[in-house]
Amino acid sequence: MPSSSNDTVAVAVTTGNAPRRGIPPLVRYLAIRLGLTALLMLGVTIVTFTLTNLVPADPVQAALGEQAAANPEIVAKFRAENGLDKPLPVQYITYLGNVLQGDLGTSTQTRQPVAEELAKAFPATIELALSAIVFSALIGIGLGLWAAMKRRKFTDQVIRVVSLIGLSWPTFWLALVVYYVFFFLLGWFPGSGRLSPAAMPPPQVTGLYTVDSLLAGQWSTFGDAVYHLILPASVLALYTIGLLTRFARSAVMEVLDMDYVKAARAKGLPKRKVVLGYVLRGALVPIITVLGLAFGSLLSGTVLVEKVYSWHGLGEYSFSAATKLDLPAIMGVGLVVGVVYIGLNFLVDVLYGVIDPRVRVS
Amino acid sequence: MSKALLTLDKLSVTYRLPGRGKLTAVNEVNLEVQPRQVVGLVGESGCGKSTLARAVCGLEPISSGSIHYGDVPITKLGMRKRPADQMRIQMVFQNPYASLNPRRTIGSQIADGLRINPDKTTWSVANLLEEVELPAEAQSRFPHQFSGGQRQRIAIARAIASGPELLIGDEPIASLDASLQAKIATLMRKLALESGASLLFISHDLAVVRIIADDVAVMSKGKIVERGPVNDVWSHPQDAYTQRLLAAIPKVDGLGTLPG
Amino acid sequence: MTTDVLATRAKRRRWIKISPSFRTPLAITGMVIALAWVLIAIFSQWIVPFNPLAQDFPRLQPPSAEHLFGTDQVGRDVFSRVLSGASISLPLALMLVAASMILGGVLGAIAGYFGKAVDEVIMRIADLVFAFPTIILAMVIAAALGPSLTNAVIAMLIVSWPAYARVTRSLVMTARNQEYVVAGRLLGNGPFTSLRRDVLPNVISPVFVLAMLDVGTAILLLAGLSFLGLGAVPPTPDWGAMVSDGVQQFSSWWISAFPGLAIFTVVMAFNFIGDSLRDSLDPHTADAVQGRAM
Amino acid sequence: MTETKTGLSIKNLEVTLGTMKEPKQIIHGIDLELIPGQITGLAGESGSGKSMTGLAICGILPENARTGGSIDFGGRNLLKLPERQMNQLRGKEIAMVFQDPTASLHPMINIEGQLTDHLRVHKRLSRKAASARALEVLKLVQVPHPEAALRKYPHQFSGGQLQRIAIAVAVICEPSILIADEPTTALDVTVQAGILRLLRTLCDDLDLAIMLVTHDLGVMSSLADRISIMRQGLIVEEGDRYSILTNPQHDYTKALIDALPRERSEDDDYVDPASVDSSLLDAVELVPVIRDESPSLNDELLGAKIMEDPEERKEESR
Amino acid sequence: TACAGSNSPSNSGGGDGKSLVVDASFDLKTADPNRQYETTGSIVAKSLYETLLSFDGEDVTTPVDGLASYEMNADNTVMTLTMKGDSKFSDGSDVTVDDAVFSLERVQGVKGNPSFLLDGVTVAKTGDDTLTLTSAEPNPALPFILPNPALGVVNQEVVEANGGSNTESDAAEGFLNTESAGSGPYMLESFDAAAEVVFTSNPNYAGDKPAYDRVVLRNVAGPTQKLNVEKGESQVALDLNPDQVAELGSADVKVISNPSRYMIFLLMNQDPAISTVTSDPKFMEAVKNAIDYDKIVDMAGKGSVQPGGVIPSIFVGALDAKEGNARDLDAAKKALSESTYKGEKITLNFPNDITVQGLSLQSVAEAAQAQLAEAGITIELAPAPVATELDAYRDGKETIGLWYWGPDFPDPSNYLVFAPGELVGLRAGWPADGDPAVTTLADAAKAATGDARAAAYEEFQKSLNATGPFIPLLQPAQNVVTSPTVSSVITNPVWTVDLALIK
Ligand SMILES: Nc1ncnc2c1ncn2[C@@H]1O[C@H](COP(=O)(O)OP(=O)(O)OP(=O)(O)O)[C@@H](O)[C@H]1O
Ligand SMILES: Nc1ncnc2c1ncn2[C@@H]1O[C@H](COP(=O)(O)OP(=O)(O)OP(=O)(O)O)[C@@H](O)[C@H]1O
Ligand SMILES: [Mg+2]
Ligand SMILES: [Mg+2]
Ligand code: NI
Repeated sequence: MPSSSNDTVAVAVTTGNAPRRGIPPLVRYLAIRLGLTALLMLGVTIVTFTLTNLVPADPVQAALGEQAAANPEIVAKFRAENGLDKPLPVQYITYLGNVLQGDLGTSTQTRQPVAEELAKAFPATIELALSAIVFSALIGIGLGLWAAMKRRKFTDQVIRVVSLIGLSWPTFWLALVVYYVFFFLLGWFPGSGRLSPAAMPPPQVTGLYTVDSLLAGQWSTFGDAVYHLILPASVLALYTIGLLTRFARSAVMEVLDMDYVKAARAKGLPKRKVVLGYVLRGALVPIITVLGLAFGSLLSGTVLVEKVYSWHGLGEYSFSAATKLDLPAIMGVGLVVGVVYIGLNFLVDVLYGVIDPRVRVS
Repeated sequence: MSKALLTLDKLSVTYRLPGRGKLTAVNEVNLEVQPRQVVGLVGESGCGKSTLARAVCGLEPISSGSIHYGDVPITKLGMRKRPADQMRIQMVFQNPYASLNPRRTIGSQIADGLRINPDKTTWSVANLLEEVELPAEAQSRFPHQFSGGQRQRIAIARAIASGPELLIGDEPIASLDASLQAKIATLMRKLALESGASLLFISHDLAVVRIIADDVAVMSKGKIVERGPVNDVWSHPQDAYTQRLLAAIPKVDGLGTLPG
Repeated sequence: MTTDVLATRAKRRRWIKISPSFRTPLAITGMVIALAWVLIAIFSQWIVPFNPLAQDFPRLQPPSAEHLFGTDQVGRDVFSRVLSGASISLPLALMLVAASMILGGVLGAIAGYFGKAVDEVIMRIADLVFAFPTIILAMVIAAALGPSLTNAVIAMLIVSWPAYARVTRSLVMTARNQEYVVAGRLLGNGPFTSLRRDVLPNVISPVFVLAMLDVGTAILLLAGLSFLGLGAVPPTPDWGAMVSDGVQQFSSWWISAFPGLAIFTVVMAFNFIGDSLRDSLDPHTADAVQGRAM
Repeated sequence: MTETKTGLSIKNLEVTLGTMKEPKQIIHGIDLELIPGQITGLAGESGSGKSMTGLAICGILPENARTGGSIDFGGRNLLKLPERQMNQLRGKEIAMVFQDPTASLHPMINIEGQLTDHLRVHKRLSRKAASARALEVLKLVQVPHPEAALRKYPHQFSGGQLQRIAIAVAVICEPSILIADEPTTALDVTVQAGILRLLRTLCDDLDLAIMLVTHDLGVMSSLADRISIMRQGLIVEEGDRYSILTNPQHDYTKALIDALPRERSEDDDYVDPASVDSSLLDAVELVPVIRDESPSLNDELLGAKIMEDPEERKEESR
Repeated sequence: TACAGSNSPSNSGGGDGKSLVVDASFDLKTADPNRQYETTGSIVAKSLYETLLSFDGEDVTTPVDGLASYEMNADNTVMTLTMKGDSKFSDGSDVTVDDAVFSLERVQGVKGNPSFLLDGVTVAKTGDDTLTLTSAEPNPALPFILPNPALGVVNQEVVEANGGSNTESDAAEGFLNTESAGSGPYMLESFDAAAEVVFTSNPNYAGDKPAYDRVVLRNVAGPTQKLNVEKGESQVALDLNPDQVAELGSADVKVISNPSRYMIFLLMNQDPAISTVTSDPKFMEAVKNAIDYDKIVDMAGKGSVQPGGVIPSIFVGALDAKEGNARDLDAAKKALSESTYKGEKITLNFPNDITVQGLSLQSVAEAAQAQLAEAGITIELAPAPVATELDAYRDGKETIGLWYWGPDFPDPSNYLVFAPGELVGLRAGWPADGDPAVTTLADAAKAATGDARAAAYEEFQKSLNATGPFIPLLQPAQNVVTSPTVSSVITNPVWTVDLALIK
């Protein structure tokens, strides 16, 4: 009996396995996910719609001026224009039908297509949140890794205290303090807005000024955009840095205890290779999960920073939509954030697959 | 011949795998356990031993065939309370660190077993502890205050407390230190038989099965390939797989013979 | 001192596992600060030098011996307001966290233990709330029910329970397959007995630690809502609302700086405690706590 | 054989863990000789310091470890060697195989990566050359379909195959010393038999000095040339395989051999409960231990006997 | 035509070719002049479009010629406008009488917020350069209405080419949000209702070339505006509240403070179904006497005043503050003891997410609450987002409300809405027969012409002060803060600020 054949027995146990036929599992998985996503979005729209209509206030009053609101003719026209004269279920179905055709409706405030307004507000927020998350990821994961390597030592304690303190600031206040200090007192950074008033926004491709200016080859605009991003992005990032540092530390620490790290060291690999190739790689899956979640919360956290930095993004848009009962706008924001959230989860799942081959197979 | 205590008739258990696949972990198995008999179930990792044991306890759904406990058919436990007539089947698990609730004293956990014993006068917590060679004072302690071997004895005491007619041990000795394994296994046999129960003892340590079992069943890839009195199987294995299995056991003869 | 009490309690009942490693300088600092604030919250009525609502003083006075933290834009003593603010923000944040923990914990435990359809329904609802922009929900609820701290808490409760549900669910899903839970079922425990006796006590401590870590976040969020005018009703001395007042007059920095610092210190204290607690948990449960949403 | 392999000799090795304030000595001065072409078995109860000895040889003890004595390899004391030089020896001259192959291979790096990364560092080979060498070694350890295996990931293999791969990782740089820490404990007997054969073959063909850690006396008996028995950080008995297994001198060794399942005589159906040797169980004094981590399986059992100082015991249990 | 070269480089002011940054808190919805009716919208429309009549600088007492000159017939029913004919649209075409007629009809036709300005008015072209506005009722306010930027004249040809019309089917708003089609001093470079509007000077503008070629009007929150202008990041800040202005003291900036056109008032519901307390005249008297007007004005800072009646100080017919309500705590307590009030909590509703000239209504509410408490009246504050609260306010459901009124045009007739049974009167639950005496005076004021108007409106306000449910509290200051490089900014109650006049 050749000894090597013995080992194959364990695998052969799956002989009871039914042959896999039909749609490849990955496609199936994607299809199911997509279906679930659609259902979830449907849920989001229903909830938003119901909630907004529960608000005991009339969008007419919020949208029309004193005199106009007193004029029944104008009010009737406003209602008709915005479909508010129909029963709620009809309004909802109409809305849904339009959304399926890519029409998110028209803002009751500005009478502009919500999709267009979102196309302006969304990239601003994404640019801010993306820079913040990149910033947090680099610093947070770095600090976490460092703390884990020095576990229980002085460095670890210092990093711990610093990251916990970073988690403790009320963003809205910090945003203003930072603006006051770094713009007003020190003058190190430019004031409000995404670009200097003199600068022209680059031709819109993605809506992210940094990316668009690079695409257009406008280096000075790129510099200006980055310069304006630094303060708000750092303020936003502070919380996530703290969060990621703590998280990366414990994820890395767990991996450090794994046999495969011991094995890698026993192989005589250089330290850098062990840390980046083995340790970080092993800790990446949970870190990415948190990164996804953190990005999601960053998106909704921007509202407080956007106010101070005159960063006219999704946060400000949703705030004014909600306070002015701009129903299509609220629904639009709900949809966009929902899509981003689900897209993010999807991205995270895809990344799992890229990082972890075990996920790829099933 | 008296009626079998446990009868498996062409039992199959199938797992659904992620995606479309299915895995038949137990494949048309016939097996009988007689009253007051110790049956050893051996086979390599993943061959379906645990699945079989869990199905007997009603923890896995049966995909075809049947399990009868006396005349009672065993069905999946699901989310209901376990029927009283099935509670005579009890199990001792593999991992002594996971089989006791860390937040409750061992005394109260053994008392859980006593509560369902139809003959409440047979045992008390104290004499059960004594039976597994632990002092009675131990009952007010928590599981983490015991070593693995001690915990496994507590788990046995709890199972015995319920007055089982069939005791199933799913690799109860696998995670214990070598020097303890044989002792715990023998203790289990002793207690089961003393209290009038049968024992289905699952292990991949063939040497231990050999000393405590009356009958042995050899399982491979979801099927039982050989079944018979332990010494017959040991000395005249019929199935090729059993032969290979037995040949692979290293002997402690100090001669440097490589097994297999 | 308090840590010792906790530790001995833990030895007795071990519901919440606190190892001696919890007694670090960090945890003690956190406990001391938190305790101080709790005391202030309890006794604020008696220790404030002035009525926090009275507009008796010249407006916008910088900090002085009489008004340690100055006066605000309508002539109230900021020091008194910051102190009495503790009795508003702290209990609310604690209540909110407790309520989300209970609501999310119970739903998550049921979802995790029973699985199947129950799980699907509960978790899809949780997904829905997750996918929903938090601030919008809070704003719409505040708009619908009118701004008030209670409504802000309700809004936040609606958005915060899923985090607990997820964590509890995943813990329960692991725990329900633990051998001792199965053993209990074999000994005749019904599902609810099993959940209560075998499952929940063993998952409660990570959920509790999560809650501790969340107190800070809850205070920050409540303050954020007040800042947006969706929380505390004036003239309630709520810290978030005070910061909000103050940022209008930023040169009168004391109006926002002191409530801002108050928020900061409380949140920091709870973060210190929560983090130390998490540290003293074993790595696997700590994992689950970390993996939650924020 | 192109080069003569060097052996390794451990003299009075001590390992202390824990903080300076609360030191915890794990190994209390042991001597061990690893000879090329020979398998030295290290047996002993759980927690006796077997793995620590292996880690000490590789120089990958926990960070807070302090060592005493010497580990002499080719005239150099490994314990005193600077980290950089030690790193050049690790993997190249001294290799290690761990107990659980599923845990010791990185789940996210393919087999080729894990086989060749240290090879390329140590031998400065090109990617291609390293790949060719990897294929060669996979054939040597008898992994089926070696070409395809290179691009697979650990989860696509069975435990036995993985352990073969882990052994391949260890021997790819042609080391002199191989430390195998319970290499078959996680495997089935049939698979174990294959690995045992492989280790024997490798030892003979590559002239390796193997240190085999195990607590399975069966494995010891099949493979080890010499056996050392360890307990509580001390080597209590040492000798050639046959004499240790047939004629144990030390009480602990006797107890171990005693604990082996003995055959029943043909004619009795039941084991007489009275005949069960429960002396070991009786000996267990019930000492409550309070710890949060799982105690190692058996140290408490015998620990109670070895710790004379009750105060020390208390310290231990906190 | 020779206008192409009209932008001669020899203009006055030091801002040649420079650009100007103006920070404002936006309430901007559109750049379509005929649809906008918001503060920011007026600033934008004023810069891009010209109106038929206008005001000179900050004086709103006399309408002056704009694109046209006007004549009113004796009974104030027909207004004849004669186009001056020297203006050109930014595309170089002439501004004609057709454009004017089209624009006015468009305001009416689109049924937007400003449509009411021309309610009951018929627009007709009567000649090559004349048009008439005919009203059925006498409409003496019309000359004061026409300068409103909402009545800006758009280029009919361009607007119609882009879907525009003077009916409800008009679809030119989207176009007008990307390009302007007017004859004003500026053209639209870019427009983002949420973020910023950028203007470039109109080469075909007939008037004096503005000092700044490019103006960026940015949406910036109050506190940030202050830091920006102090730092020189922006040159003009429009929405600083008085406290922020006061803090500027030492800073190197200039402050222009004027009383604004807004009037903040309390209303007490007269409908017994809503509250038997607030409809009690004695209770009303108590409240009027309990409010500390001076303290509120003080709190609102420099430049703000107490309006004597509902009409702000800057308009014809305004009452002097001395003739308004005053604090008399004893009288308040006495009146209170005679009232049905038993110490119960009375809610005070107000919108908490808007500011009036940077002043949040919340601080006014808090001050009033504290002052009423001194007289023994317990007030519970009930803030809400304006969208929610407007409903209750406009439906007359509030017990006590704190609101403000901004005039639609600078004429006292605008304030007749406070009379019983009128728009705002009804919001205080004040029915048409609520107080015949006030009604009579209101009718008299409406009918009065010429110099008699001022006196008639004063009488109306006095009786309103005495028995009406409104308590005018405050006319906050309009503060414009500029950096030293800016030498002059002219504010105006109708369009806040004319960007083209900033020097
Ligand atoms: N819940 C499950 N879902 C899918 N497959 C399962 C499940 N549980 C077990 N299996 C598979 O069923 C087969 C039999 O498993 P089982 O646990 O019964 O084996 P075993 O003989 O007890 O092995 P071991 O000796 O390792 O305990 C294995 O291939 C296993 O992977
Ligand atoms: N990182 C550590 N810190 C402190 N003590 C440790 C650490 N790792 C191991 N120990 C202790 O060192 C002792 C020796 O451990 P070692 O792993 O060498 O035992 P072993 O003989 O390999 O046991 P096993 O058979 O269980 O593998 C044990 O008492 C263990 O509890
Ligand atoms: Mg099993
Ligand atoms: Mg070991
Ligand atoms: Ni883990």
